[in-house]
Amino acid sequence: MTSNNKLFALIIPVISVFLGLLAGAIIMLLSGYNPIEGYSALWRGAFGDAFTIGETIRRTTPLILTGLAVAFAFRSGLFNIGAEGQVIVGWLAAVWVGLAIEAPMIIHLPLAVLAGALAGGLWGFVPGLLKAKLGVHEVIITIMMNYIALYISNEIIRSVLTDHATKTDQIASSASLASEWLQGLTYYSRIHYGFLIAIFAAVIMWFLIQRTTIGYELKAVGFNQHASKYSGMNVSKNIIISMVIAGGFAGLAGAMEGLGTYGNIHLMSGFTNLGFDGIAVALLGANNAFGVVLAALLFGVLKEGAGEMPTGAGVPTELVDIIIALIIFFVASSYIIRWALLRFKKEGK
Amino acid sequence: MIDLLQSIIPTVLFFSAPLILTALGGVFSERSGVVNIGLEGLMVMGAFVGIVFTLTFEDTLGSATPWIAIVVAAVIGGIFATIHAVASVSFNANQVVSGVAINMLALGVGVYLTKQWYGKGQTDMVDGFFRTDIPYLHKIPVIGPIFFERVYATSYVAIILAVIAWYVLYKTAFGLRLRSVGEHPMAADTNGISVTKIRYIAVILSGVLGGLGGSVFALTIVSNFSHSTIVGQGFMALAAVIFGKWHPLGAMGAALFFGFAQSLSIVGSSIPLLEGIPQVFLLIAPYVLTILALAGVIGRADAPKANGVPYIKGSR
Amino acid sequence: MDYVIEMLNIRKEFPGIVANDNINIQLKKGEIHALLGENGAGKSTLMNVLFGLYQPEKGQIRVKGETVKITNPNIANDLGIGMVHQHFMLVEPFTVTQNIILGNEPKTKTGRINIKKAEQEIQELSDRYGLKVDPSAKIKDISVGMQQRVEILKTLYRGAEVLIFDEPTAVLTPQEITELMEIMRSLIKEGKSIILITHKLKEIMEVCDRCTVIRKGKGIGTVDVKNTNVNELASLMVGREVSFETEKKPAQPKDVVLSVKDLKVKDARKVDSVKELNLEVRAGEIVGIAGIDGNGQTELIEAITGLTKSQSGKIMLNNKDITNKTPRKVTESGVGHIPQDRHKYGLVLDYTVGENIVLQTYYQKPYSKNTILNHKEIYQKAEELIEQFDVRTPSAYTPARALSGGNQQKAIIAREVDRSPDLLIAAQPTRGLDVGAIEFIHKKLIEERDKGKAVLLISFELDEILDVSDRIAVMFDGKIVSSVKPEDTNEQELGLLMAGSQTTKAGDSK
Amino acid sequence: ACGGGDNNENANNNNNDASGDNGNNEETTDFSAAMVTDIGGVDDKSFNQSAWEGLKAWGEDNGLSQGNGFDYAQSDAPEDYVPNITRLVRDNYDLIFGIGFELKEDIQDAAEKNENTYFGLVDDLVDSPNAVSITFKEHQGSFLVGVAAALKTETNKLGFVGGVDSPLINKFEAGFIAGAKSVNPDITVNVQYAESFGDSSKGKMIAADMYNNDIDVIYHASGGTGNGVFNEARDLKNAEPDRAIWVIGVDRDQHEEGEIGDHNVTLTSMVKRVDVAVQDVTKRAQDGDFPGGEQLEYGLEENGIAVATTNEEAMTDDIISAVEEWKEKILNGDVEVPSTRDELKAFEEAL
Ligand SMILES: Nc1ncnc2c1ncn2[C@@H]1O[C@H](COP(=O)(O)OP(=O)(O)OP(=O)(O)O)[C@@H](O)[C@H]1O
Ligand SMILES: Nc1ncnc2c1ncn2[C@@H]1O[C@H](COP(=O)(O)OP(=O)(O)OP(=O)(O)O)[C@@H](O)[C@H]1O
Ligand SMILES: [Mg+2]
Ligand SMILES: [Mg+2]
Repeated sequence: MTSNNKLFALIIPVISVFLGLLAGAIIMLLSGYNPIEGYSALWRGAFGDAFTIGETIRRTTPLILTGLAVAFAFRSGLFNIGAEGQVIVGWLAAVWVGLAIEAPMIIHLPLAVLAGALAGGLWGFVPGLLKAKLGVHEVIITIMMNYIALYISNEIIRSVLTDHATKTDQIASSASLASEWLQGLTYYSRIHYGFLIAIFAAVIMWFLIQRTTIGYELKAVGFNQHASKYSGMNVSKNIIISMVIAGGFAGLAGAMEGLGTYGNIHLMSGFTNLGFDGIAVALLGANNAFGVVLAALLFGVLKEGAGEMPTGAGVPTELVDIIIALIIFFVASSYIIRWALLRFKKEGK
Repeated sequence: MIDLLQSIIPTVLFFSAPLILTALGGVFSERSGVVNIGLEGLMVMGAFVGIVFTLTFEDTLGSATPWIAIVVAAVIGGIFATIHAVASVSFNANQVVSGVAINMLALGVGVYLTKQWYGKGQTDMVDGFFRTDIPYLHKIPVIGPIFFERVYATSYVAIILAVIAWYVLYKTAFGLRLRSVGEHPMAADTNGISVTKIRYIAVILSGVLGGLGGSVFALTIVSNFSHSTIVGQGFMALAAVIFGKWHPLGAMGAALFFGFAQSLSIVGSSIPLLEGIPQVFLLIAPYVLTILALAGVIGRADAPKANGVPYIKGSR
Repeated sequence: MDYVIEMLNIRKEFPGIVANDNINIQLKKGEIHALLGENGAGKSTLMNVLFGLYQPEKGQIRVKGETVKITNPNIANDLGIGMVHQHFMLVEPFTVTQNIILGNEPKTKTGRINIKKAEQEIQELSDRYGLKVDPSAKIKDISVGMQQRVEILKTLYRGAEVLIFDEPTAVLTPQEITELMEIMRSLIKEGKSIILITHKLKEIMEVCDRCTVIRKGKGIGTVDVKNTNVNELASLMVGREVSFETEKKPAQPKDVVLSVKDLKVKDARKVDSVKELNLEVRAGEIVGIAGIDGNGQTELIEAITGLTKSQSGKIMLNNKDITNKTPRKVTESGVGHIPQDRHKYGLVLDYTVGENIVLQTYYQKPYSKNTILNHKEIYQKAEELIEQFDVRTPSAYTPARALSGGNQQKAIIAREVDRSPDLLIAAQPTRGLDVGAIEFIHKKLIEERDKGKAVLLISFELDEILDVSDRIAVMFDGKIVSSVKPEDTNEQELGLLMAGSQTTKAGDSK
Repeated sequence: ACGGGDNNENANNNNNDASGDNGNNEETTDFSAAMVTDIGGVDDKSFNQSAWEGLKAWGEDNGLSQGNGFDYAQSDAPEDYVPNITRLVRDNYDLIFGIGFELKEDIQDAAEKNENTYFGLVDDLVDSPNAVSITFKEHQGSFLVGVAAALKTETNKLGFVGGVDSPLINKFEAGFIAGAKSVNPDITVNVQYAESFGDSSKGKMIAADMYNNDIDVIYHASGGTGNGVFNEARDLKNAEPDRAIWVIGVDRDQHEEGEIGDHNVTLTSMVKRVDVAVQDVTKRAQDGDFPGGEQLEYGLEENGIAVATTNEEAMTDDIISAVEEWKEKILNGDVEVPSTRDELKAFEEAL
């Protein structure tokens, strides 16, 4: 039974992705495009050369973190739709520190990254607190917090960080994650050291959840609050901690954008979608740190590769969104695939 | 004061109507135990269909077009929602993932087809709905001018549907069964109620209402369809569902509250005593107000017990 | 031979186990037929098959001689089969009436539910069978006993001819049990037939005509109740001799461990339910609290263990004040608690047995060192306890959810006893368990006493109270109304004391 | 990584044959140009579209077809800019436009890294010998539509709806207010920003509120948010055809958006001829005199800015002539149109 589960846990996503691509191919055929060309363009767009690989990794980096942000909250039974806003405030804070202070890199960079995490954590704290103390549903608060983050950050960019400009100056190089060396390797892609931070964050989450008493408590609270209370855990505290850590992850994602990809923050006329994609990433990754990394990579590859499909094969990018959506459906429906597999195995015997 | 109301109320009404409709969809779906964050996508579908239909038939069908258009949008929305139903009811998919996929799929399909059919990223403008006076009612002194003069009939369609939804959920056998499925599917099952059937109906209903919401939004506010026609309204509707504690009238109240807050934040800038305030505060006011309302007045809201839990026979 | 129901060679598998391995059971018209077996023997499964919730891999079901396929509860209902489930199938926020009519709602022409009509139909039924219910009350506000009567009404409302009761008495107070027996008899008079699952052999002897025994999924056979006895039934079920009277040496009470003074507690609905209660438990004695459900026992325990705030009064443990301390503080100061509701409080069902074993100690050495868990230690301890308390589970890594209630309970007891607390509170420790498990648990409680621990036992089962306690405190209306020794009292006397000054409130005010 | 070398060749080649044939039509050139849109495709009915039209026009003049000779890459998010630019560089386009100020940094980097490719940035400044900045004097156009509005309004109350409050949009705001006040200093202009270029409902709410406070002309520089403005205006017009309700469009002639029955609420539009600029620059590059390092500012005199007069009955002759007058004043330097809020202050005091 359990060994089966482990096996399935590996096989099923693969099958799902395959089925998704298959469906995508059919759609391409139906709408008169050549799937082979389409997918080879997708491949080129994602892995074609050093540059695209660099960009793919770059695009994956924040998705890992927002994925973790959603997954972590889910582990303690909370639904964090607020990653979007947490990303923005994290981005803002990181850039702010990157601009405001002068310090050697060993201090400046960690400080800026930390600032991002803290800001995100703060943004997670509010819904966490309201949930823990008043039982207000976190979904709705996090949605509201998203908008508040968006407008406040725009205002701060305009009237605090700049004199009414569209974007801030570039952050001090002592706070930058960008790496000449990596960029050199990848024909000036925007790949930056952030991906190490993202991987590290994933390890942290795995460790917290699987190996520490903190994770033990968080999961217990997620599964059964009564039993948690009975066993002497502080349910409210755990809910808040969970949201704060989740927010912290999302804040880091923002810091990646601010300190790595862009090196600044610009007025946003809408959301980044990093947070919303994070929901899909988390759940595709079965809310487990390792799974999240893989799911984020899948997203990064598909989205990065998508760029090549219009120029490379004349396939509109919207079609790629459709394909991604289908893949998600198939992964989500893994139950039926598992069922089919079991069926199949029974026949086999 | 009266004329302040007179300037706010109509705005509230047109802003809230799409949210009310979509939120009602959310209520049906979640009351039956199927989480639906696909509302955004369902609205996109509705907006797309509503606009395309109107564009195609405006000349031939004349002023009836938008009405027919929203009905068609509702139907297509229902059909589109069956994807969510199949995934999350039949395949026991994780309902949140399925919802996310719905959102992506709707946008992809909508924009893709727009490009295929019109060769551009957004459609042309349509006339859509116009404000009218509600017959008889607008003659009522005081109330009349404020509530029934120069309003979109669709706003009242939304409000009436909310009342109907309440009646269905709380007065009819179907409603009782639907809620029982969302609270304790196994109990419903042992009483010979088909959990699957009920959940399908509920999710499809959410598609119908989401389609209505989206098309009403497009035909009363935006007048065309593009990738940025629906941006976050679906999530606001979801917020309204929870704000309203999964109750049709509650959801309506919440949607109206959002509309009121929004419109205040805009009218605010022309209210003398608010003039000094920096715009950012007015911008975030609606969202802060909502949080305060929830923290202060509304408080704890408990979702239907089985919400989000796939029902698999014979497992506890 | 007119059998209303025949289940022949039924086989039902679950991933990993064969829950039913060609079992036969034949129900005569108008009889009460007991179905007896250990926890996890396969009783509920068999009945769920009959009710159409599970599909058997093999076997045949006949109703009045007709072979039928029961693929879902609808068909069962149509065939006149009704089931009162072990875990009630009631929608908590709904009213009694709504729950009963759910699925067969009387309608007005306008499509609206005809509540009036429904309520009077229900009234008729409940008068006819003496099933007292309040049609307009919400399920979450009524006593377990009434909830069960609602379940029965549900089946009758659907015109059931055959009623299945899955462990109906496990959750009832003695008074409610006697009422239930009456109800069953009147049902039989009305020509119904009944299958009764219970672990209480006395009940079988009292009401049943025949008894089918299953062991580990296999049918052992069917016996006529009038020519068998409790011991035979027990050994048939367990497969070995079972001793009933728990032999124990007289207690040597030492100094006071728990002392409760003038305690006042409000219940969830903010009404006083413990009123100026005084109680003492000494080291080396088992104090049994006898009382009808709903007289404040639950609130008393929750107050002692820190799960609810007490309004006033003092709770002292070893002369340390633990009034309104957090559950953790209370646990650390030496209190063990076997909770009444094992699924809600006792276990995190999705955690493994191992993880559940350290539910209160995970943060202490050796299970964790500065917040890092030590799984090796945790699972070592788990295996050790599984061994020592013979918890039947595939492994320490199995989720608690997959264990039988009996074994879930053993896991909890293992955990609480192993911490060797100075005060062990056991609330309904044997509810829903088979005689084997009960015998085992009683032995454990007495062992603890003999180790010089103080034990506080709350139970609605008078014979359990009488067997196990050294001192019985009778609780009525939030107070301890009298304190007696088991040897100088009996069920009748206790019953009267528990009913207070004769004001019989049959537990309907939970 | 990628062949800067053959780029180099290309550049030379086309310089040669450019001197050979003087951009004579129908004969194909092997000079190639492409553009990267900002968010939203080449069909955004706005300057992505306008730019694309310019590029197409150039290509078709030279007998080229999309995909060989000229092409575009669509961006759906800021993070797409770099991959898109790089893709086009790798496909050896000789001239690559970035449409919109959002691409500033990315075009700058690209220009520095590929000095053998020409770059053009629309709406902001880049600094590199192989890159040209193309900006527009939106304030001039806004000034003129401000004039038109001032002459049209009966209430002396005007409205301005901006997308995101930013220097670029402030340019429109300043020019508009200046224009209106130069005609009639008593005119008041209510300025609102939706903080979004895609929030129609907010646009509609703002418009509703403005018209409700008897503002009768609204100038919007807010992309999709403007949909809501037009929607509200059309609805009011539909209810009271005789009431004066006007919208002034932006970027391109938004006449179509204004149609309602046999009326049209679009008074005029501040048209930004990105197509002209793009076509012009491409041509010059093809002819070998790419204005590398320069900062071209397309204004009235370069025909980079225009005022739509599609709505004849609205744009009466005296309005048009007045607009022309002011246009002259701007061209011959009598009027210096403010392009920031500070300049506007100064300008108003000078009035
Ligand atoms: N849904 C299920 N999935 C997997 N295994 C199950 C399921 N239901 C029951 N089982 C297993 O089947 C066996 C029989 O279960 P069953 O419910 O019939 O026991 P029981 O006789 O009712 O026990 P109890 O007296 O505690 O009620 C047990 O080992 C149980 O673990
Ligand atoms: N999904 C499941 N997987 C594995 N075992 C299960 C599952 N559902 C129920 N069981 C087991 O089936 C057996 C019968 O379940 P049942 O409902 O009779 O509970 P129980 O064992 O009687 O415990 P209790 O009486 O305390 O509820 C129990 O062992 C229960 O744990
Ligand atoms: Mg059972
Ligand atoms: Mg049991």
